[in-house]
Amino acid sequence: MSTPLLYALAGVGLCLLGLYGLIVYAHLLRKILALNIMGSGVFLILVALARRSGDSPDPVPHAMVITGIVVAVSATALALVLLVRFSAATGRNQLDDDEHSP
Amino acid sequence: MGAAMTEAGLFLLDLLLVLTLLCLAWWSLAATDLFKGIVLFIAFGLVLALAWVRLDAPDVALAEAAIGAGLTGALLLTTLSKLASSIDNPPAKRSSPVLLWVLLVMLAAVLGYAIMSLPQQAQGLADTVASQMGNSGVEHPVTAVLLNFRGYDTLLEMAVLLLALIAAWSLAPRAATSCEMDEALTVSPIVLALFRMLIPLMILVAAYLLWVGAHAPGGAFQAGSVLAAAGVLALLCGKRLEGRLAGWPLRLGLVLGTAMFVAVAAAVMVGGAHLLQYPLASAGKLILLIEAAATFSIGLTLAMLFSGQRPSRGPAS
Amino acid sequence: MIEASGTPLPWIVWVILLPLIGAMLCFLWPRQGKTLGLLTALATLLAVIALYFQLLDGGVIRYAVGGWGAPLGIALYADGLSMLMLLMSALVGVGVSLYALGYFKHSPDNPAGFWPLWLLMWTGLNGLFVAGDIFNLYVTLELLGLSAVALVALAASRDALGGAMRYLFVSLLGSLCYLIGVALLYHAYGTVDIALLGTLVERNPATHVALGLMVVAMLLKSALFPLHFWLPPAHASAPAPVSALLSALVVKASFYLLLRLWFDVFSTVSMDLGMVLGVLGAAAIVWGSVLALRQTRLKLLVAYSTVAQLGYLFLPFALLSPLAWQGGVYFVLSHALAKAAMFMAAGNILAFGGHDRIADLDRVAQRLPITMTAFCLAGVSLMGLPPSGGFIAKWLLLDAALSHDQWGWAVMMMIGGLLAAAYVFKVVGFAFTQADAPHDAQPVSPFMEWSALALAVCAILLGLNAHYPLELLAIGGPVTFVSPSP
Amino acid sequence: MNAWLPLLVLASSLVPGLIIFALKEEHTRARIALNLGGAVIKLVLVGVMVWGVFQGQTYEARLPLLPGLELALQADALALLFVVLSSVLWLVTTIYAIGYLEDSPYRSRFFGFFSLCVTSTVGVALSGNLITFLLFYELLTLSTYPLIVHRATEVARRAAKTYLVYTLAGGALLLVGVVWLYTLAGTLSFTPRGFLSGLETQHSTALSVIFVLLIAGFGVKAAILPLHGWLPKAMVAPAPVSALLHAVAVVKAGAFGIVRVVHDVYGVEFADSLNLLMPLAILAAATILYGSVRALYQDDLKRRLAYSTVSQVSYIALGTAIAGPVAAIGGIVHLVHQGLMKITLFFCAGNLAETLGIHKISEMDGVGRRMPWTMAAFTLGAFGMIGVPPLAGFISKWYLGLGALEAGQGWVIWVLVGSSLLNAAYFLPILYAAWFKAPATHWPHERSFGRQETAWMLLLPPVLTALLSLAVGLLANTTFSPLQWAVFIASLEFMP
Repeated sequence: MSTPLLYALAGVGLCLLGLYGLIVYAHLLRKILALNIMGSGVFLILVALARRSGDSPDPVPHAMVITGIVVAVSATALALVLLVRFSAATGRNQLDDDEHSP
Repeated sequence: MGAAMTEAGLFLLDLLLVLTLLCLAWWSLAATDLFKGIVLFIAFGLVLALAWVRLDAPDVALAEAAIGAGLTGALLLTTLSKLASSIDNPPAKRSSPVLLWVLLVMLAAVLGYAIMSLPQQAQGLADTVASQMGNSGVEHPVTAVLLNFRGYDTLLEMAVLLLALIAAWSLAPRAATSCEMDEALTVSPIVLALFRMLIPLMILVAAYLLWVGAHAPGGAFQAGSVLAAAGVLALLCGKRLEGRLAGWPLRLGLVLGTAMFVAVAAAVMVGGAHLLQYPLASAGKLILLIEAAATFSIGLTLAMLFSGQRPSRGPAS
Repeated sequence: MIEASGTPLPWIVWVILLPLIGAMLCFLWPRQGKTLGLLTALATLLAVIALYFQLLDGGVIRYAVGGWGAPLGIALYADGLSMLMLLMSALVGVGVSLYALGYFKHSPDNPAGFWPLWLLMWTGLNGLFVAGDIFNLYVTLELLGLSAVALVALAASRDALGGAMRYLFVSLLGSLCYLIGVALLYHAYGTVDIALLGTLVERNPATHVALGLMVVAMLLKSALFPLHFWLPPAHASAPAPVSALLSALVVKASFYLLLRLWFDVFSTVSMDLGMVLGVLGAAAIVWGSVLALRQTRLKLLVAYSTVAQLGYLFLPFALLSPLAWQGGVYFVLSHALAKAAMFMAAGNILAFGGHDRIADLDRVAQRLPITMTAFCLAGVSLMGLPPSGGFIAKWLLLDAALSHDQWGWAVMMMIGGLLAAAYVFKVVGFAFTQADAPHDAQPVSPFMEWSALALAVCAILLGLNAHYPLELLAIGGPVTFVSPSP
Repeated sequence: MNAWLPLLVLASSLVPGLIIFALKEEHTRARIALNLGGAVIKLVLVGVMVWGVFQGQTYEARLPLLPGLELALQADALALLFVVLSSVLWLVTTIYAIGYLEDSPYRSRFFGFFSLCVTSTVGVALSGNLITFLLFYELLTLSTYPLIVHRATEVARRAAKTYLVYTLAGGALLLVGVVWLYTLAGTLSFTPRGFLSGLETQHSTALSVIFVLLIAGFGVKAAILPLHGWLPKAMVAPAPVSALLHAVAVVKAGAFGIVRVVHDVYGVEFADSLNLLMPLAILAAATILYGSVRALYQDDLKRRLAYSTVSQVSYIALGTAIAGPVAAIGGIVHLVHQGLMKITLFFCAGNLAETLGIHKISEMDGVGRRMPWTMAAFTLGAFGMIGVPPLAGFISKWYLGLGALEAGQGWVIWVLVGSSLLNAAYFLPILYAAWFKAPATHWPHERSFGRQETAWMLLLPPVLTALLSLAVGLLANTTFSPLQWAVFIASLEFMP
């Protein structure tokens, strides 16, 4: 198995781990962690496959991932602020589960 | 023979790295203690940075280490300290139904299959980028893509960062009475002294990263996040913005990056060129100008996001 | 097709830059937020109109940012469909901006963040509508999603914060799914330009998986049944102008993106998925309407009505004829105007009586006649009664269904229309009667009343001049959008 | 000019209506001026249009709606008949409503929707194709709703809800039918003798189903069995609304729609060849008898009149469904005759309620002495309904009977006879009680109007319409009578 493929598959693994965590864990901070891990997985797929181009890797996915990392930190920051507010307003760290069912 | 040995060794290293990544991610999510989970997440970020290095993506590695692991970790930790109750052990889980597992396994299979089916060799845009490097104004391909070829993405991404800050401010409790953070993180005086010494050094590093970005890994985001780290340390040392700076001067600093980007992007259109179509002669300088402003704003924005509250307008007390 | 280089004022750029600049100005001078925000809204409207004339003159616009052109650089692209979306956003945007002038004067919601966040959202919307590059679309999606979440949270109530949180997770999950699709497409074809991808895409595993992921991502973001669970709490708990924006524009943006991908990227790949989308759409119509009918709170009723109405947008995927696509797009437009007006009217009623319990509306028909007129006119469009945009849309969809003997869809649409009438008139009926306990009433700003009415009237007017939008839609539209001349 | 006139006819009630919405409650005079002014102007414009049509002018206005589809207004003979009826009765009803609603709240809203209602009715009349018809038909539904719910009581809200359930469901069926027809025929323009006979025979099943959809859609408003349930409930509305609903606007729009579909969409001959008319005739006959029987058992005066309407409106459908020219004349002319008679009766019922507080027939003993003019008008209307010559109702029934015989449908005679007997059975006791029984010692809720029996604005309209219903019967053979007009319309359909 080639290196790019190995890392790309690891990226898939991270994505699924993140998805699993997002769905299964109730604590909002864990959900945020899970989304970050999922994001890292996607970035890993993007960059790993860019390694297939021989000597010098394709720089475009690298730039995309840097953009992605900044977007991710922005989203995380927003999520965390929201979480703090939510937690202060409700005294809880998780969403009501009954709200899930319509 | 030797080459094959190295090859095999490297593959083992990769395998190890990948397994570590997956394990760290899993432990981080499943950790009984949330604090532990976050620390493991930071470790995950650092190992991921190693993975980026192995994938010949030093720029991403730098960004990951500084932003992905460093700042995100710091943000997560301060948030944890502010939550109403940080107790969540054992982690409250919803029962994971069979359906979910079926879904995940199917997704894994489908995604894995799709990735394996891609050609083993692919140039992507590497050659196109290489052929246009001479027209980009910089020598480092990633910087060229980020600020020139796909500069428009970066412009919008700066807007996203600004958005996060505006959102955080509009959500922050309006009258922050005291700095809860100070109570939450008590740091020993020796460490504080160390921090104080580190700050100027980090500013220097940021400046270097910014400058080197034109021809080597580095650039505005990496520099900005180092600057932000300096800001975070300053905040931990108890430094606060002076009241007279906390109004519009601070706001100006925060929008400077985006504003400069927009201004340059639009200004080059005066001569009939397209948006962001730098004149070849001054491309390098304009990019550096944008990057300098962006670095400053990124650093300030990330530090402000870390502080989690709007600085008060009144005189610093 | 024209290369919009050399034109002194490439409006396609300004429709993105103007709101962005406005957002920064509003952030710099929060006290002048209203003035700056309103000026920006008007300027953006003018820029969109200017782009419209440019499009009429020269046809489809393709603009290479940075002068590089695909595949290296990013392309902006505007055809009739994007133009309609831009016009729709501009119209609703100006209406909501006027509304917000009155709304934040008395509301407990935090006003300072509104203007910069809303203008950034507008940047994201316009950026999305003219994007010609799937990675650029990812960035605009994030800009849009994050600003929408932040706007919901402005209400700062428990419900709003919870709703915003859930919305944020859904939005990020959707974006990441989409990004995996982008990664697969890029690594399969070496470009992220939509036009290039359209020529390169072929049937292979990567394409199919990318299609699946991207479609699911967009369904999640446009809240198609059964992925709609996040929408009602978020839309109902947000401040009224934000609810209007979310229901009218934000969900439409992801639907638009789905159309773009469907026709411009994946057009050569099997369309078997269409039937599934159509069935889900039909289910959404019934399920959303029934739940809307069961609500006792006005804003939740309107939010569930959005779930139902979004179902109609997916019927064309199963009907597969030019008429159906025209109907679908027309539905997007008329629903945007009508739903914005309806949420604004609901906001007025909430501000007026301090609550939105439907059974206690207590003679608002007499006491807030302008608002109630707006609500009713918007309701007419949602029910699909003539003369309204909703009627034209339904007519086109019915025509498409009946001319191919697709009975089931026609019956679904009829049931949907009747259920819509049921929930609209449930509100209207109680608006006439007197509540058991009379309530104190707060004055409602005329800006709020008249802007709601203006948008509702627009939704009606859309039903009288269907020629113009349909002709515009034909400009550069995919083959399936253009019907053979009658 | 010829394009503008139909639009002006619409505008003459639409514009005053919209202005009235904006008026404050206390601007009574402005509102009255707008109402009456609009009604008079409309009448004048309609007069000009009628004159023009006799001179051979055609009036048409078109507005493109969708590719291949346009909104069209046109003034053909059938349209004019209905337009004249509605504009005359609008003027009369407006006068009545002004008197009736004096000092009651929310008059601006009431008269605004009242004007919209008339605008929609005139729009229905002038529609040149099915989609325009559909548009005004739905508008009519919507603008009537606030009138029914006007009193804002719980009962009113429920009645209005029932009304909507029926009419909107009917509208939905109609929409499906119209769209389907459009996909088959590619046009929707009303054409004498229809535009469908050219279609291939393979579509005949589809066309039959569409016919059922369309008739069901119109039948709801026309209160054809079993779609009549809303009508008696809608009686909670104020009397002028009931009068308008029953005589002109809602019910007539449905009946008019049936005539249009049979004559100008399918064509009598084609519809008959598809075997569609016989079931319709049977349904109409059943409705006639059923409505009359139900009317017998109502003590509430307005409810009895309502069931009477259910019965009488189906004469129009019956006349249309008997495939013959003479019966068609009877059906069409009944459109006008029933309107005049029924509006008289409702005005009178309103007067009784408003002046004496009488709502039930059992309270009407001796009321003829207290309110002679009102009861005289009522008597004329009731005799007309029964079909006593030479009143309007007699003319209709005469032609219906003749037409049935001509078309070889003798059974219709029995229906007519039975219905007339039933009419007599539910009207004559009222008349007897009113004129010959001794009055009660005091009325349920009497208001005094000095020397007059009631306010003149309440009295004038029923007397006027009663005289009109007498006149159209007496003068049935003059050139401008509704009957001659109906003859002309029928000749367009049946003469080659």
